[in-house]
Amino acid sequence: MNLHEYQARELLRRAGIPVPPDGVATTPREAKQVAERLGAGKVVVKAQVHAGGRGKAGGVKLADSPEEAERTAAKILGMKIKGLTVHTVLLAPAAEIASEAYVGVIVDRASQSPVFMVSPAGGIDIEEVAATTPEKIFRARVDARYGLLPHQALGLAFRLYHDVGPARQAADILQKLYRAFVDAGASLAEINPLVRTPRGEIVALDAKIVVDDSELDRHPEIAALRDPTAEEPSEVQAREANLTYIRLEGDVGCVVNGAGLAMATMDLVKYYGGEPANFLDIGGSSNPEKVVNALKIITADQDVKAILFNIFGGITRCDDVANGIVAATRQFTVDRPIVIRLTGTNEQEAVEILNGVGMKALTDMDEAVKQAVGLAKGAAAA
Amino acid sequence: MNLHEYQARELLRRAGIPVPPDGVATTPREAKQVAERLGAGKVVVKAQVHAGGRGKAGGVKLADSPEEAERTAAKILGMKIKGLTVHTVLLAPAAEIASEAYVGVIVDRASQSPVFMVSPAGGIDIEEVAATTPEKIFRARVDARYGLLPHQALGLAFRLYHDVGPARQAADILQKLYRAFVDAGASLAEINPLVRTPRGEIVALDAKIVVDDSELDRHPEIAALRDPTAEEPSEVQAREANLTYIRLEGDVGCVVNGAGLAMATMDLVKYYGGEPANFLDIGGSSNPEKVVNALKIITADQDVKAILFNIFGGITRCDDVANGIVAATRQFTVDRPIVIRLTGTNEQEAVEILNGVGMKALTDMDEAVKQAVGLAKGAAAA
Amino acid sequence: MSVFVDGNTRLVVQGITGRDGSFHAKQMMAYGTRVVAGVTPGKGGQTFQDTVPIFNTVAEAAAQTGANTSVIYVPAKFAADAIFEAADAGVGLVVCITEGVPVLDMTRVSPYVKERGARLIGPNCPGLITPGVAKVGIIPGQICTPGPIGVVSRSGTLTYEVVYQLTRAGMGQTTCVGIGGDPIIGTSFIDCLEAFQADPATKAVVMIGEIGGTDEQQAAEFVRTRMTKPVVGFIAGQTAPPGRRMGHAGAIISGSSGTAAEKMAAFEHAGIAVMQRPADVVPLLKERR
Amino acid sequence: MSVFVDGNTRLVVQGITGRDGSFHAKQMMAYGTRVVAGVTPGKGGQTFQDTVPIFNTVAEAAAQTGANTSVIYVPAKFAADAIFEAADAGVGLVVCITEGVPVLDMTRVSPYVKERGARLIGPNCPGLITPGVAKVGIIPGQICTPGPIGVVSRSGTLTYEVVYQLTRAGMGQTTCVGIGGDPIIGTSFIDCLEAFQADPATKAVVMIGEIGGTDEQQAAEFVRTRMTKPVVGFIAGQTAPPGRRMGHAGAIISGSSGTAAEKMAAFEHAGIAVMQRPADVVPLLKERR
Repeated sequence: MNLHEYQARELLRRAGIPVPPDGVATTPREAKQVAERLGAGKVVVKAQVHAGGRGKAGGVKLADSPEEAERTAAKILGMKIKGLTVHTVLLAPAAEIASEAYVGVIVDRASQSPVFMVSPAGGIDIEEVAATTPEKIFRARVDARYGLLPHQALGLAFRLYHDVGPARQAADILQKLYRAFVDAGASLAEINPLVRTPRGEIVALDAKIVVDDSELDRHPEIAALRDPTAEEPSEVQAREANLTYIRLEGDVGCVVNGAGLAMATMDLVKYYGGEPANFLDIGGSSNPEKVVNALKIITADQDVKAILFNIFGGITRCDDVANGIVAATRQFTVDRPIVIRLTGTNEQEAVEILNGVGMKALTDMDEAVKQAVGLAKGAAAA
Repeated sequence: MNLHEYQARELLRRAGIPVPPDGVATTPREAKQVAERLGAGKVVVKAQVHAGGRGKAGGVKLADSPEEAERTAAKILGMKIKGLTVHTVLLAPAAEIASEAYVGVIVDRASQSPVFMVSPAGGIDIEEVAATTPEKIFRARVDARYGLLPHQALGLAFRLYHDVGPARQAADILQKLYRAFVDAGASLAEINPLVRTPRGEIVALDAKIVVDDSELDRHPEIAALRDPTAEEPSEVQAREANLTYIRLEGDVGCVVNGAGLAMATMDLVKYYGGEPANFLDIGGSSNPEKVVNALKIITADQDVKAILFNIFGGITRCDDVANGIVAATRQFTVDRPIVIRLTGTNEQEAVEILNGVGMKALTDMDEAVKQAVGLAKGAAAA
Repeated sequence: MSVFVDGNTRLVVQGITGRDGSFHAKQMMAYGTRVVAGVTPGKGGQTFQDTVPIFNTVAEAAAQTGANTSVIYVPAKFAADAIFEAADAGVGLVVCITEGVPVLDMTRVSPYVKERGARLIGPNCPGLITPGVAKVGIIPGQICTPGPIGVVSRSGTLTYEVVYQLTRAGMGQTTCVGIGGDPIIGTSFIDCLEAFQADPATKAVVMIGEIGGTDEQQAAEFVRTRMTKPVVGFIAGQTAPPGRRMGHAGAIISGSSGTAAEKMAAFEHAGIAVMQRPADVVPLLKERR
Repeated sequence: MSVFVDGNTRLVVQGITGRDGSFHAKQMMAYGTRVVAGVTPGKGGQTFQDTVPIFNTVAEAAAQTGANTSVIYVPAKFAADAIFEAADAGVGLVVCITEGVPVLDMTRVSPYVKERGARLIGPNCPGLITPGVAKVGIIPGQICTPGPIGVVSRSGTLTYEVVYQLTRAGMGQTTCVGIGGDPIIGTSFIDCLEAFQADPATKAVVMIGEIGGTDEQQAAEFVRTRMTKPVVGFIAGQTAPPGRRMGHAGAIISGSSGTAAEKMAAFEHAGIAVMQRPADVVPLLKERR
């Protein structure tokens, strides 16, 4: 789960990291008030959406006065960035900057550990730094059993600042960032830029935290930060129904059990010349209700021209899926063609259920995908 | 540093372990009041001294009423147990006991880890259990990087209780005991007995915590628990002067640099037929003031008949020690014979300083010890 | 022959009285796996299906039944402790089926298990099966058949799909291992490839990867430099958008790394035959035998 | 020949600008030890005694000077981190002089150092010296002389006393190692005995123990079963009362265990000649050569 910048700033602040004051607004008028409260000087107005490249998209702007902040907020609020509507802006005093650094910690899969990365080249995308000047990135593997050791923090900090004073300040920030990372159950926590001001203070100007979804159960205060307005409504609906759903641009709606098979199904749609409309995993334990919900979500997507079920029964029982399909067609009109592939546990029962309502089932995945792609194309042409 | 039982109980209580209510008293009258506050039923009155075997020494008694508690406290307060005067008693309601267990955690030197020990044979000295029925003691090594794992706690708890309900209660107590152990910087924390009441509750009836002296700097709240009235005054005085001093029963006072050499010096006194009056280590960094303080403490012990210096100069400079001896003899009368052995760093300067005031120095340890023992015997015979 | 699981496997089921644990314990017993013990704290002394003794702790179970392999079906919040417990009990192979184990837990679990000399498979994996001999986990036994192909996969049902294609074509399997879809897992592709390379019965290997991370790239390098047996590979997620988690916690393209294209290129560079779709597994293997 | 420290020792001094660190750095340099670097955060770029470069971190020091041994003179509250830092920098031998390191810190430090393949000596130890070659720590150089006796001790000044007796009697030392008086230490008697047994130049070993713990008992068992060289031993604390810490954190008789009598009996059982007093070391060694 991604946190908004303003949420991440607050977590870092609570961890004791110096973060300049700020405020959020959901209306231009509120933005003006926040700017006034911040001291009526120059402020930065930043769109709060879960998308990178906000700056390039015009979602980050300076304003010289509360009045200008109001006008700027009016432009940014409601804007679409990578398909996501901006509902909230963050306002913060424009900072004086002597130098900008990057500091971040991620869970590194290869070393099976948290890894810190710091770079004196901050303020820009760290991937870009890695690609163009990799010698400016410094890493330290953290043994999770020990946490970030003081000497590691200071060693990294000396990569950013030559003098011991700012290095100790930065080391302290790194320690606190690590603690915030662990306390939030994060898989990523970064400050970019970490700024040194002309007065020698070191402060966090922007923050990004991504929380491991598996940690949300034991961090209810973090889970409560989820902002459903910042997400695709159909994806929110799917999550509430315990489905994993990601909407894409195509026209073949896919309902699959298992993430790997779901991806492979999408790939096969593409392989046979179609475009998948979504990723949808109904998960392991089968339950007709889940299938009903899946069909609701998929049929709500008006771009979908044909619906493809690809079920490999294991824990998932094919008859449960068949019952779900039948139940859905009774509850609402499914006005698009459905192609069903079923094999594995209780396959025979499923076929009988479907045949009972005049539906057919295939056993071969390629065959099913080809049919679904053909139907979607036919519908698009019609 | 040893904590008193009442202090240990409070630490466990704060860690969330069920400990029956209690109160302390330093006068019989106070004891009566505490007993009344505790509900006027049967109470146990326990001497608070840093000595084992309080029960056998008559320092733990039951009282049926507040009045009897007052009379009992009057007997216990002021009592001497293993040479230590009782200044404080703890009062607690007499518990109903269905079964008694032992649980404890120590830092085990051999495995370089904390080790838990539990036994269903509680309420008695665990060393006795270990000697007579070792099969009733169960151990689990704790990886300090992970702490006591839930499965370890439950596994140990099942050694104490057959049913899962009490086992889970006990596992929870073990986890909290471990946390209290770490949070206090302890080298030992034990509950003996851990009692199961007839109503099925599991509670800690007695607690012992020994804190690692090296942890006191970072645990000032624990350091503040030190009770100087519970210690030999001369040892308190020595600690305040940064000396390590332990009073013994003999008559040869020893001043040595280094703990190992100090022990070896005591042993050599014994070897030559004498009895050491103390262990005293003036430590590594030499400083004439320390020597003055050492002499003050040793001469205050009226049993001392002769004083032996054994200094092997390394970091300790022999001339500093010599200057300290001279300074002491100027500040107060040292009315007992002194034998000085010095060798190593600045030995020559030291000899000159001592000769300047008419004192002699030896270089051989055995020779010095023999002389000191002889002088003590002569003084004793005189 | 086979890898990790064979006729000597003596299995303890952690969470045997839970919903998933009891269901799959029965399935494994029906398949012929030697399920020698179950563990559920508080149910020690009872019996599962009238034949399998239940213990309060894995240590007791291992001591009394000689269990050498454990499979874990406990809820996510207890999974890390269950793994610690199995490793502490001296069980050599620990298979964790549980999904949703926090990745920071795994950063502490993984070195613990390794230090104690155990092998962890998973978490969030379907387990493994040596067809005709033993299954540990949830892979449906009926889709497998004994034979010379080793299968290793990050996925569950996609593995079944591929195994199903193999079995239908008469190509049996030595062992099928589902290593799990999480970012940090106990046993990697390379561990499995190494085992298959060393297993005389395995004549060719199918490797099923997906987007996210660089495990497949490292595995490809291992194949290129250390393997002599033919390897056929598949990568799921060619059509996955970057930055979105495709179900599995590990299946996510971060920035520009972990894409299917990158992984398929690594496969090709390593001489691994790349399947475009699951059904390609049969003809590609035939070409290479 | 010698153990742990020899002509290839390249030393970095952690805390070189502190009071103790600078004093002993000079002493070690004067003795001929190759002090190649010092570390004090914030003083990187400066020079100690006009010859030794100072770095901000041990990693930099090791990378730029090839330091392979570190000696730590930092205050107790920074000592654990200093050990971690040395181990992380790849230094093979870490000698911690600092006294007062909390024992719970050591329960976490010790496995860290071992995992990273380093050897820790101490904490709370005088270090070690290979007479005429190099000293690392605070043992006074002038009391030592080269020769065939290995010395290992839990003590500081008591070691000097024994070494002084040896040197006066013309019995030189290969290496004298002070392993420290704390309950948890990096290098045990057994580690040193093993090294002395393997060192061709060492012809006999003196082991100086004290009350507390069972290290000497275990060492005795090692001597009995694995050593061919003669060993002479001493135990300090025959007159120590139980339950009182005799200066060293480790020197405490707990209950009925860890007494001098118990340890001396173990020595005798293992064929170790037991010194009644430090001066016995010379005649006992002479008898055994």
